[in-house]
Amino acid sequence: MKRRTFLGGAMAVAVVGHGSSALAQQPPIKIGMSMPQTGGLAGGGKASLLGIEIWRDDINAKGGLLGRKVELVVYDDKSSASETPAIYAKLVDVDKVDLLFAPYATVPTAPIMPFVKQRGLLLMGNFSFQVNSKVGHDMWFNNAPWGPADSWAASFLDLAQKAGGKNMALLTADQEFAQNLALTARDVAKKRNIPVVFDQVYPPNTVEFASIIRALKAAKPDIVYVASYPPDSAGILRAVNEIGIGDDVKIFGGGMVGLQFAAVMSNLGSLLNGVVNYNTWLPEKSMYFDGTKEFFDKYTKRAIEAKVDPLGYYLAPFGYAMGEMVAAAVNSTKSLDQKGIAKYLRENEHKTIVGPIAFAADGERKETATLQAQFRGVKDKDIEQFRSSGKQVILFPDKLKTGDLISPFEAARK
Amino acid sequence: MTIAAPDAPLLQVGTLTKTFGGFTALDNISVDIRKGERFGLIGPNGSGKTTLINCISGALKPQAGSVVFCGEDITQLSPHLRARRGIARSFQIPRPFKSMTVLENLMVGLDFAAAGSAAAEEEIAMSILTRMGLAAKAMAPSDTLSQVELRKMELARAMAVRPKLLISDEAMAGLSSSEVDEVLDLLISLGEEDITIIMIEHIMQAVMRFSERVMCLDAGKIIALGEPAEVMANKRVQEAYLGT
Amino acid sequence: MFSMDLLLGAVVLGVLLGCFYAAVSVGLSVSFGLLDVPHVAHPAFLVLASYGVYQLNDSYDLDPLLAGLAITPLLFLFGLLAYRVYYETFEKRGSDAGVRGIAFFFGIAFIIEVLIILQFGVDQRSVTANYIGKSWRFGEFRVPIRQLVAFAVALALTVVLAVYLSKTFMGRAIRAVAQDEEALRLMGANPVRIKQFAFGIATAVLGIAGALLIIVAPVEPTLDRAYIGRTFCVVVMAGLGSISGTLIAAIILGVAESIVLTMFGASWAPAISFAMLLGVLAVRPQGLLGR
Amino acid sequence: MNKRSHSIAFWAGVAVFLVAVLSMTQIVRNEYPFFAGYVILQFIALAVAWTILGGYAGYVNFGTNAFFGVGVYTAVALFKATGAPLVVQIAAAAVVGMLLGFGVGLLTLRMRGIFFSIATIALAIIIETFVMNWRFVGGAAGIQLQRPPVMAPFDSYVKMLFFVQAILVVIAVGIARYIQNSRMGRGLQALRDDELAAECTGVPTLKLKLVACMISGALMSAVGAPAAMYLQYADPSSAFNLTYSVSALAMSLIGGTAHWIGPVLGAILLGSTQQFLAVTISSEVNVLVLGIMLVLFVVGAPKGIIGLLRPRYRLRAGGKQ
Repeated sequence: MKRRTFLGGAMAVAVVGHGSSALAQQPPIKIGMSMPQTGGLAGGGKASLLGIEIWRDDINAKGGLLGRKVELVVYDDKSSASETPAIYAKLVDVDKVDLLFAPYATVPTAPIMPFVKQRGLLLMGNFSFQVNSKVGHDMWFNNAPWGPADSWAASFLDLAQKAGGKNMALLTADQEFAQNLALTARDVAKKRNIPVVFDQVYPPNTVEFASIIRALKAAKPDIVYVASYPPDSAGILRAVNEIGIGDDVKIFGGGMVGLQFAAVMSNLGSLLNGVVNYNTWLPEKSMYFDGTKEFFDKYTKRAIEAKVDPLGYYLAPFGYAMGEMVAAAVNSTKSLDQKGIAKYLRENEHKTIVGPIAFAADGERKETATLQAQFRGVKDKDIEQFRSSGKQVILFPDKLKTGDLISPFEAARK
Repeated sequence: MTIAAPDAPLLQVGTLTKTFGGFTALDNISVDIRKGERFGLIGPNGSGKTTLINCISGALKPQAGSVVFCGEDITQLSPHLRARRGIARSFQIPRPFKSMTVLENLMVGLDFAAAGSAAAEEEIAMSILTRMGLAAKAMAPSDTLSQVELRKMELARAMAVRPKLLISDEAMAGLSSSEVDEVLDLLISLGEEDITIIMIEHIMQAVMRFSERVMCLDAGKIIALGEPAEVMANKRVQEAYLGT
Repeated sequence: MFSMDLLLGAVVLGVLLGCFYAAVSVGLSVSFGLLDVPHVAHPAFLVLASYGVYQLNDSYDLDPLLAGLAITPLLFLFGLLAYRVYYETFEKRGSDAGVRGIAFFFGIAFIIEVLIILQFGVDQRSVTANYIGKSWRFGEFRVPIRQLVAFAVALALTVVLAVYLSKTFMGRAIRAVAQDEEALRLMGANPVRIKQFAFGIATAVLGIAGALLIIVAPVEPTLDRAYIGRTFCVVVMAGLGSISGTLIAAIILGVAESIVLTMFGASWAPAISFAMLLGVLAVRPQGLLGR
Repeated sequence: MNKRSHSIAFWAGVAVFLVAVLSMTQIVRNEYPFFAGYVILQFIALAVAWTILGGYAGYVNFGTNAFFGVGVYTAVALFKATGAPLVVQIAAAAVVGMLLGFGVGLLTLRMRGIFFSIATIALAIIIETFVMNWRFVGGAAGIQLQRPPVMAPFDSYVKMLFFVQAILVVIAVGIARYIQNSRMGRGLQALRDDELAAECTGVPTLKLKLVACMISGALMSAVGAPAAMYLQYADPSSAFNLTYSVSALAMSLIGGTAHWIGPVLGAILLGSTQQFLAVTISSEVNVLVLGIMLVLFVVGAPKGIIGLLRPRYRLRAGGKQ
């Protein structure tokens, strides 16, 4: 790999050689990534990309990085794993980008992990789940707040056990992310001796959940852990509302993807009440850090034009934070040397608009910052209500907590 | 394959019955056809003529009865196996292989039913075409042919199977009277080469001129079988066919 | 985990679901089953209709079913146009209509998908109506009202279409054209006009079907891909062109899916329904009520 | 003699192609052309394989994704269980694909073409469901794979895969060409034009269709097998992506189905257009382009690119019924 050292050398020369601050005179710093803009992950991908673009505009307004303008090179990966290897090869070998961001989600990211490891490249992860656990790349840093693999299920089951939950029902989508969640949930339940009385995996494109919910109800669980995807999340909540889930249930939710998106939330409206679900950022007072509010002011304006999620809580600020971390690393190492950046990222705690971030050895967060929050007092057909605090009360983690769990589930729904 | 006795019939149709749903298209048909015979098959529309030859060529499987060809029971064989044994046919509405040239149409039969060396096959195909008066059209795409050319090509393609038995299903329908004579002459000349021919036809003069024997079907039953003049004189035939 | 009560519930919910499947398939039963058009864009038309319903419901607060009815004439015209294009480019020219027709409709389906994305974005959409989200109780047993609505409307739609095809003059002409185009031509009728009209009808019923689709669950632009298999499965299992067969096949599919979802491993549900289709194709290729 | 000189030209072309591919892997340092080229070669092989049944015989296989995915997962399962080398993975995938083709063909090829098409849709869904429930290969969660070390003379695995895929293209094209020029090709063409007439002219239609289906299936699965090592990851929704079905069909029809060169041209055109668009426009417009190209070609150029190039076909397409 002679060419790599050559490339590195060229970059070092470019960086050291000129201290001039005139943006236009130096070639821009290129950050490359693929992003799902069509297919199943497109909704999330577009919102995430907007967050990253806002960061780019902010940093360029402040004079760029190392006095150079920041430019994004973005390609559509169609939400598919089979597109990303060629895209990242092009980014690295043809576009010669200086830094790499990962696409949103696990599936498109998985095939490029071995590639970046082999090439010794830094990759900033974007909401994938445990994608580095088998690859073990030491220059990978995930922007998502997941933390250790089992913390997700653990936090939900903590809340459940405190509320008196004794046995668990598990309803999961037969898709990658949900199945990973289900695996850890089964493990944690086993460790804590919580019997799993119902464990169903439903296929993608299931139209009607009434039958499944009836079966679940018949198992009389008091903890219901659901790991679902956007179209199904809505179907499940509707069926729960119609069929009922029983008075025994202390806590319902956990890993439902989709309840973070404005369109889904406003569709479901009051059906959301009582559900305890994971989230990444919420407009609660504990969640505002330096620059958070300014970010959302900009996002809200630009989201309309870009036809993306009008709220943008779930992904967009983390895309911005990813940029912030890289900027901090580049500025303090005064170089684009990827090893140096990785070292800096691993050894420091980073201030971002989503709070301080510190990484463990595997590139995931040292401790989880995945929120578990309960929907309360949600009305039908109103997106704007979700901008005010109190609609999703944070129950976990303790540092960010803004309220206590209302249990049982049926009581919380009123 | 058993070798039939010299004077045994080439084709023996025995008590053949074919129904579609509740409708009986062929009702207990039995007939023997001699080797080298020119056999006319007549009957009004819907009388079961085409069904009968579909059962003989294998396009349809009868509910009951048997078809014996050269002493071999072929009732359960698929059409291509019958073609290889020497049964060839043309279709009421021509069914050329549209994406092929005329020559290629013939090559299909030569390739599959009467395999030989490639070079020889082409010669054979050309000689058949010459005979049918289609040599000039050998390289023409088959979907550019006129109606009479199509009819001739169907017969040529059937000949390429090197048949012992040739079934012609209304090969003269829609042709002008001079064209009818042209095709009829072809058929008669084929008959002189020891090829047994069953001809379905509506044009009576053609049937009379061509056939050694004529069979008349009506509503799935044989109502007359014998010398052409004899059958034409039959009262039931006149009633059913020439019709009141 | 087996219980009679659960099984019974699964059957009831399955019948309701099955009627919904019938409603989304019945148009295809006409266009593909009777007219022999390889209409793989049928589900894309369906999703398009759902977005039409969404638009009316969102901007004018129109009840989704009324909205579905309101866009029916528009869809009818769209169907006439679509068939005319298909006829001029494929059927009239004859050969190879099957293979290229499929590709043509695939192309149309993609174009529709993208147009929906450009207009509405990639987020899922749903409608509001006072019967969505509530349920009827029969003792312990609860049935979602939207399912009952879908059931009733779907049943009505199927019955009306079946009656139309068997009792009215035009309906009989449509059936006749499916069986023997030549005979119809001899009778002085123009088979192309009749087929075009029939295709219009097949597209028009998508107004109601699209309304049901978005009533039962939220829609997103690429949802049509999930319905290609289901709708063709129903139509083939039914026996091509049989409307009553469509209803029966759809109910069988719905009940099978519902029972598998309730009683066995839910993740096997799609395999079960499509294995049933393969089974039908193997033993009774003309379909359950095939002609 | 003419035929022989054609053959010589063909095999000379193949040799030049393979030498070019091999020397490219030795000379070109930049890896991107190999990543992108692999994808294009994969689609060429897939489209040619599809054409053997879909083009020559006119039986539309919607289940290209089923065969492709079966190839991927045969490779994954074999690699995980025994660490078998790539060649063995590909061979095993071909065998499994062939058996699958035999099964589905036997079940539905007696019926009209559209039933076969629908059966292949069903097949794709059934197999995908099966893989999703098969924990050994990761189930729905997918599986990450570690490539074994690369073999000489290649200095990177992707270059080797590029070469392997080029060989698969040659095999697919070689088989397609052989069939086209053989008795079998003529028989398939006859049955595509008129199945009953073909039968009555002595063509064993069912047997030919079955053989075509098996060959086509074996090739598709073989083409899928290296994808596991290319991605170093497999998940059911990517492996059984409907895109493979639609692309194979679209490429074949856009290129023209009467000659093996058709799908090759179609795949090169559509595949490189897609690769190009993926890194230029890069949005839903990609899908729109595929849709519009498909519609334009089937409407405006019924015989595909080769129809536009060869007047004989153009003349006939416009001809009377």
